[in-house]
Amino acid sequence: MSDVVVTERRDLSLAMILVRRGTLAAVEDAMRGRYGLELPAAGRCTTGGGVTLLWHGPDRFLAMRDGGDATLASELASAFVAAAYVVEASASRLVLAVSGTGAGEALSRHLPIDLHPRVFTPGSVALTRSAHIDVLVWREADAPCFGLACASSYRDSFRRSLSLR
Amino acid sequence: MRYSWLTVLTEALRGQTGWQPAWRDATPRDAYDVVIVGGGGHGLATAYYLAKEHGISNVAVLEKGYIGSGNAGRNTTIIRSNYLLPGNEAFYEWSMKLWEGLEQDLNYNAMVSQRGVLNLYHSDGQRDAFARRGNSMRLHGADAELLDADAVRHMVPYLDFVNARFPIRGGLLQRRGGTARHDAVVWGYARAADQRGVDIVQNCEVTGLRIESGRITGLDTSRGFIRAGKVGIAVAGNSSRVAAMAGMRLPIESHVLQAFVSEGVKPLIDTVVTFGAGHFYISQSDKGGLVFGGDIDGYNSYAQRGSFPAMADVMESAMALMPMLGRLRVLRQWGGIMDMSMDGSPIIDRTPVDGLYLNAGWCYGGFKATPASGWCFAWTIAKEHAHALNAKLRLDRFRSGAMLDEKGAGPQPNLH
Amino acid sequence: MSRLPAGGLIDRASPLPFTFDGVRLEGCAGDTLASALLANGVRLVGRSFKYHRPRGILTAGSDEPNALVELRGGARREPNTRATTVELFAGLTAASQNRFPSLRYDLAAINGLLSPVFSAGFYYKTFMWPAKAWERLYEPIIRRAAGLGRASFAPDPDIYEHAHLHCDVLVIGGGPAGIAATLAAARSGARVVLCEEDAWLGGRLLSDQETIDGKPAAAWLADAQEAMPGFPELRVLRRTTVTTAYDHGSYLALERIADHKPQPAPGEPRQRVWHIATRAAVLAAGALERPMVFPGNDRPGVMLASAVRSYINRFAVRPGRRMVLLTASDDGWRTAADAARAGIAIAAVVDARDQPASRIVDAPVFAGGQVAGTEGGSSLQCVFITDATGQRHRIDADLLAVAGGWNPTLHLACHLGARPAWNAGLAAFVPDVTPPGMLVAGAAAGRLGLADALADGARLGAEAARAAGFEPRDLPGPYVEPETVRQSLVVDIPHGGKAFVDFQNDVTAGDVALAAREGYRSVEHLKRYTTLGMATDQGKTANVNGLAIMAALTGASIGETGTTVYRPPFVPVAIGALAGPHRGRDFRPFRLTPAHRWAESVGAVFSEVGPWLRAQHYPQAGETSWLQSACREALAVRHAVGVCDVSTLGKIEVFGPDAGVLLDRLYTNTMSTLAVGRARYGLMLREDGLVMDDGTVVRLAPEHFVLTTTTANAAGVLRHMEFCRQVLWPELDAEVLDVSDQWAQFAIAGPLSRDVVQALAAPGQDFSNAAFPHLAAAPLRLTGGQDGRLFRVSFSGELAYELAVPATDAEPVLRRVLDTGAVPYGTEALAMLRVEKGHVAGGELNGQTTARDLGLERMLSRRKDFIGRVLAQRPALLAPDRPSLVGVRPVDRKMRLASGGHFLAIGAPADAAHDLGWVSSAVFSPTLGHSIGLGFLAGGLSRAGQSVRAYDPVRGADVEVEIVHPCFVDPQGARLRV
Amino acid sequence: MRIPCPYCGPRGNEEFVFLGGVGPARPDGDDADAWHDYVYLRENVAGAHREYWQHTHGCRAWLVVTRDTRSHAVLGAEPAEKRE
Ligand SMILES: Cc1cc2nc3c(=O)[nH]c(=O)nc-3n(C[C@H](O)[C@H](O)[C@H](O)COP(=O)(O)OP(=O)(O)OC[C@H]3O[C@@H](n4cnc5c(N)ncnc54)[C@H](O)[C@@H]3O)c2cc1C
Ligand SMILES: NC(=O)c1ccc[n+]([C@@H]2O[C@H](COP(=O)([O-])OP(=O)(O)OC[C@H]3O[C@@H](n4cnc5c(N)ncnc54)[C@H](O)[C@@H]3O)[C@@H](O)[C@H]2O)c1
Ligand SMILES: Cc1cc2nc3c(=O)[nH]c(=O)nc-3n(C[C@H](O)[C@H](O)[C@H](O)COP(=O)(O)O)c2cc1C
Ligand SMILES: [Zn+2]
Repeated sequence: MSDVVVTERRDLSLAMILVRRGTLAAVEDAMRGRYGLELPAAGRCTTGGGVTLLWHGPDRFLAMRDGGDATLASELASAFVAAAYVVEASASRLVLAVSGTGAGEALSRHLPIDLHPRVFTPGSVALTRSAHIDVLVWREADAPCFGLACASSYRDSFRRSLSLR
Repeated sequence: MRYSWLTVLTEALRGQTGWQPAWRDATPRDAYDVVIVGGGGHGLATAYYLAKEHGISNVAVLEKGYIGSGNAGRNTTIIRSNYLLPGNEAFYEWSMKLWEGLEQDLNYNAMVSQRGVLNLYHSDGQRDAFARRGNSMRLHGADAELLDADAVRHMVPYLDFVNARFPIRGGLLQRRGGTARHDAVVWGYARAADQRGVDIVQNCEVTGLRIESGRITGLDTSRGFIRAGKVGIAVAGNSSRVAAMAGMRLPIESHVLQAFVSEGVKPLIDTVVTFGAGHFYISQSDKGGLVFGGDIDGYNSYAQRGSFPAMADVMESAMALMPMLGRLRVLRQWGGIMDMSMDGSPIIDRTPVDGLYLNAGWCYGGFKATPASGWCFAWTIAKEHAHALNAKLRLDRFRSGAMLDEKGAGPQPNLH
Repeated sequence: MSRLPAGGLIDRASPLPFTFDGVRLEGCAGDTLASALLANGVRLVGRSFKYHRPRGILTAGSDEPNALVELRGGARREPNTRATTVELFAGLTAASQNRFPSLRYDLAAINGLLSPVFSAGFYYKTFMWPAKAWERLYEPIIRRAAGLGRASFAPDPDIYEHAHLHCDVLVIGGGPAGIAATLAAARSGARVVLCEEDAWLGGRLLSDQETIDGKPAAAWLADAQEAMPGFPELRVLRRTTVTTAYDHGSYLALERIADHKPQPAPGEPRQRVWHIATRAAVLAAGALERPMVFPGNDRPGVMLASAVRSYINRFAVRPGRRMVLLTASDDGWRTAADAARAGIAIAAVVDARDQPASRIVDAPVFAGGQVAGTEGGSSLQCVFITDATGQRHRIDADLLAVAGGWNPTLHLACHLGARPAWNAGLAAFVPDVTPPGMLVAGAAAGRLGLADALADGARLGAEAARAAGFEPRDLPGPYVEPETVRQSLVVDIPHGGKAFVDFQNDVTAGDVALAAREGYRSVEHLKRYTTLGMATDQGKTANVNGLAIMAALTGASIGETGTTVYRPPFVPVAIGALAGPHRGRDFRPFRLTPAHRWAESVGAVFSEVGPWLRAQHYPQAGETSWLQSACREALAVRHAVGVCDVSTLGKIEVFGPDAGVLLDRLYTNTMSTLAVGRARYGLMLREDGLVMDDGTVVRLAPEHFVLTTTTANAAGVLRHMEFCRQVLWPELDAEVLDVSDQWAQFAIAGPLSRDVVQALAAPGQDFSNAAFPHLAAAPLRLTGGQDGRLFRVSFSGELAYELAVPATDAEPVLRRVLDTGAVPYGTEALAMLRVEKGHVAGGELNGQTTARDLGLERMLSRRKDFIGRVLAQRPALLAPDRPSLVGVRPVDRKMRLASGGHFLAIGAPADAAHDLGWVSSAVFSPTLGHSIGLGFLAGGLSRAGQSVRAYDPVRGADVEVEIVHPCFVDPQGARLRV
Repeated sequence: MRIPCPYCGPRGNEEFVFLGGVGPARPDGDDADAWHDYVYLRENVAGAHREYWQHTHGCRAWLVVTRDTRSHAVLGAEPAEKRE
């Protein structure tokens, strides 16, 4: 498991998308139109047009894009018009990338969910808890890599719980 | 047969052959003046005080299993009178006084051990809340001391004073608090009640309450119908189920609380210590086992067993407070069904049904209440009104707004 | 030395030195401490709990009641460790326990002479006089005598890990049944986890001479283990005990990673707790042999027959030279053959059954006989046998092998509360109702023979895989000679001499009889009165014998008598392991505010506030107390400007056309009428009408609000709002989102705060009182290009703002604020400022107070509904004598007030009847130069101007205070409106 | 205990917060007795119990779970809020 590499992804834009009730179809259309991207089903993520959409609870998605220019939220807001509320979230989370062939095994030490490749397939997302901290975890759809996110105020403790100082 | 050194020595010479049953395993009769449902500490104490204080001895205690099979037989045995609110503190202090003379009264050694109860605090806010509580205890004639961190360290040097996530700032100490041998309390009351003529009926489950024109007339049980002039319910975790037999819904939820005992070791912890920044309290039994517990699991259950998260919480707290415990082993874990009331305080009261009385809502603190609960319940049943000591432990207090909410958690029982 | 010259699973080429009670001895790799002691001829290993009787080694597994030692030393000392489960390592040190001054000469053995007095429960009948003597005299003596080993008072230096496993089939136990189940399930492609307590797979096959497919069982075992790595989805965990079955297919297992080493490698955990979630489980935990109850059955040299075979076959140790075999099972007879092969003389065989086995052995056989006693001090020398005719025989022997029949190891099947069923044919309890998803195979199911174990394993392993959704193929199993298993439970109520039922707790047959006589007849009363089955082995060897004796005494059947409740863990588990990494500073995670690093860099003193660390104060050079620093900070706010990190407040955004409606229902006051760009103080009640929380609500856009909660209630308020929105009012078109971590928030307070804000703001934004009055709110563009939000709200009572900026911008923005000369202030100064203003906080918002108590009745809207409205009006909550909020100050201004004192009328006695209320917050007011406080007083402000005592006996204080309005500074609120 | 979240699948109960039984509908008048019953009285059944759990440390959905309080067997779980 010595090949596991954990990196903190600092240069990211994050935005929370809250779909208004009954407007899921409109949001879906907007996503497709603007980014060519499907809305992920529960427990899934989708990637396209440089944006990753992570399921984040019923009718909620966390949008993520490389580059911390903070335009993602306003871009999404204008795409959805009134169908969803978009909330800037770039500063709200610590995001880690965990890669390497032993990544799944290493993470299964910490996460209570089943990370077996048959179960937690590429593109899977889960909201769960580790070391008393709420975390979002996903397996990248197109790279042998996991993503992890938690509230930014827990940054130090979360890194420490993963034995990263 | 009176217990004394003399009888013990005599029996030792006779090969222990002369002992009599500590209580008769009674067969239920057709009718009693008073029937107490529930052979836990409270039910048995009630029967004892009915006979002793009020001369009412045509009494049966009906127990669905063996006596002490409920929470009386599975609690962590802490006795204390360190409450805040008027209505609670006087009641628990009376209980403390009864504990102090219990063994001589019952002629049964319940091993009441006033080894002190120390509640730790970890912040200024907590210190001030403890000061308020300690002062209230003092106003009620109980003993209370507010210790600073140095005094705590002097008393229990093995706590983590070095590397704590929530440093220990001090503690509220009640020296008269301590522990008692829970099973012996049950057996001692049973024996003393039996000697005053009370029938203790085991393996007798109450399955129905018969009510005619608003008055109780008797009980259906697994051993037949029993007529009763008055009925007192003292079934702790099963309060809602028995009350439902009288068509009542109670301000109570039944939750599971777990407890743990370690392998026996030579004396290690000689007081009761309670963590203030997590859910953990501990004492050492006279047999040497560390007896400890924490918070309720937090969901309704009648299963007498819990799940891992509540256990993890206890173990983490244990290690956070006493890192020396690491290599000691948990020997056994179990659960009990707590009658969690909506304000965390008990009910000793009449009910809307004539002749039907209720003793319930003890949450995880009813063991210490056993003597006073029995004493007050007996009074209430005998006199048909509450004693001053249980005057505030009313069933209708939620209607009137006179809750006794020590923790300020509101009507959410899993927070009390 | 008793080591056999050949055979066994030990490595004679790897000698391992160790010490026992300071004596240097040698064993070899593959030994347990117990086998190594026996190999060295050590038979006396411990002293019993009550009578301090000499005890040896009874078993070869985790059911051992006698051979308990203190293992290792210093901070790593582990009391009560079973010598039978400790794998020997080089340099191991062990000491006997519960003896003084030495194991051989133990003074407390005198208890044995007093045993006629020390019968079960004698202490309930004595030690009552005088009442005070219990704590002072009797209890300390009893406590010192009780307990077994000594714990270390030092913190455990080792680390522990927790990890998670998910599988389709969990196999518990790696004997023949477990191995067969594992292979059958694994062949289907299912994810299988096999847990075996031992370091070796094989179970009884390691200890018995068995033949599988015509070859020694070891060959089959080797083949099976060779096949295992071929299944990528199979995971085999050795040294791993499944300790607990929980609901819904959850199991807990303990892996001992480093217990077989002198100490863990650096960074290596000592043990790991596995959280296993599985669809199906196969319990293949085998069976445990039971001893028999006869006088002197506890003498070192008396050993379970199966253990004798283990020591001979597995450990190549001869546990004695001349053996008597006492058996109640056909299986016990194997011991005679194995012993003879190992060169142990067979002195006699006693088959205690009515229908004994007819086997051929070169020794006298006492069919239907019993053992009537033993002799030999601390090592067996002879056995007295009563034959079927009642005649007594004295047989010299140093080993008595006892085979009382086998009890299926069904503990885990009963962890969810089920009781086992009595199987009279087998003379044992077998699992009845099992936890959902659990199948029981082999000896654990009462199918004791090897053929059955293998067949069961294969069948149930496949069945478990099928239950988990896989398609196993049926393969023919190996051939094993079928056998008929015959065993009995022989209960003789012995007379004369102590016949032990529970070895560790020294419970004798006589104690069981006494309990029966005294009415403690329910098995649970028997257990609690005599402590039968309550020792560290949980009665694994004792319980069934004990309840059988009780059944015989009461005339009830064993089935009716029943067992006591089975409880986890299956074997005791270290508290440290259960806690895992969450101890010390890592007990709970820290939340740090975005400005934490900066605060650290300037030497702030922090305090723990829930999950947070908050800056309490910022000491400056020359300051000697927190009070000095806090006063300076507070005065800076009153006279110039200060800045406080309030990022710990909960921050929640509410969106949607119905957002205002939702907030109207949540808060007592109206929020839907709030204009865009305005803030309002809000109060929330619980459904029971008591105050839940307070905070500010800001309307940023017609359908967009942001609100703050107190630090303490942030999580609770969010959950409450989500409940209301999702459950109570799903029809509302509104969404609630926690944004606490996105935003850093700073209070900038003091008469000069406007200058600070103006200096921070990019040009073109006007913060004059007219343009941006009290309770205004607006987005803000900072000179550095950052976007923030500015709210003109005040907790300190001064002209003040709260500035929110994205957490990542916190530090640069804060540095800009400080550059303007603002003084950082911490929570101590914050508290001083708010008490001076009479603002309520933690001490007042304690969940026990109403809006009326707090003087906030005017915030209860009469024009709309809100949570808690009706129940807030209950009579007792409106009672005129209910204590309500007042301010207090000491009459003698030099006196200090503390929170927690109770109010008493001057001259009234200090008792509960005269208790008028309490002090809820107290600070030194730097503005006024004396102590002030807030409190709740019966009659409240109607007593303004009167004096009462603030009686604080736990601090030794008693201060006369004057009742005043709770707002001490600028009661008109002029300053915050400038 | 494992609670089957309809969105996330079965999870350990440490991820959830329990709120109590699903009682009678919340009153909307001024009848203090109705409010008392709603806030304070509980069925507290021994058997199948409909109760609120929030997947607080997961998707944050409030759920109605039906669970046998004697055996802990979960008989069903659905979101309290039907979106769409
Ligand atoms: C793990 C744990 C730790 C605790 N720790 C403490 C502590 O340290 N200090 C403290 O003060 N308190 C503690 N308590 C609480 C205390 O044990 C209880 O509040 C108290 O025992 C309840 O009163 P009781 O003894 O009468 O109840 P129980 O012993 O539960 O008695 C009720 C009896 O009623 C019987 N019953 C129920 N239904 C029927 C029926 N239909 N017919 C006939 N009989 C029936 C039951 O079988 C039972 O025996 C703890 C509880 C638990 C579970
Ligand atoms: N003929 C008889 O009368 C008789 C009687 C008893 C046993 N046996 C023999 O015993 C064997 C029975 O096979 P089996 O596989 O059922 O049992 P087994 O005793 O061979 O194996 C059980 C295994 O489970 C392990 N174990 C027990 N509890 C555990 C736990 N909680 N966690 C992890 N591991 C645990 C034990 O260490 C052991 O290795 C056969 O060899 C049979 O011949 C025969
Ligand atoms: C104060 C106290 C001390 C205990 N000490 C022990 C002990 O030393 N050994 C033991 O096996 N169980 C001990 N127990 C636990 C009981 O065996 C039993 O599990 C508990 O009373 C619950 O009953 P149940 O498991 O039969 O449901 C103790 C329980 C209590 C309340
Ligand atoms: Zn979920």
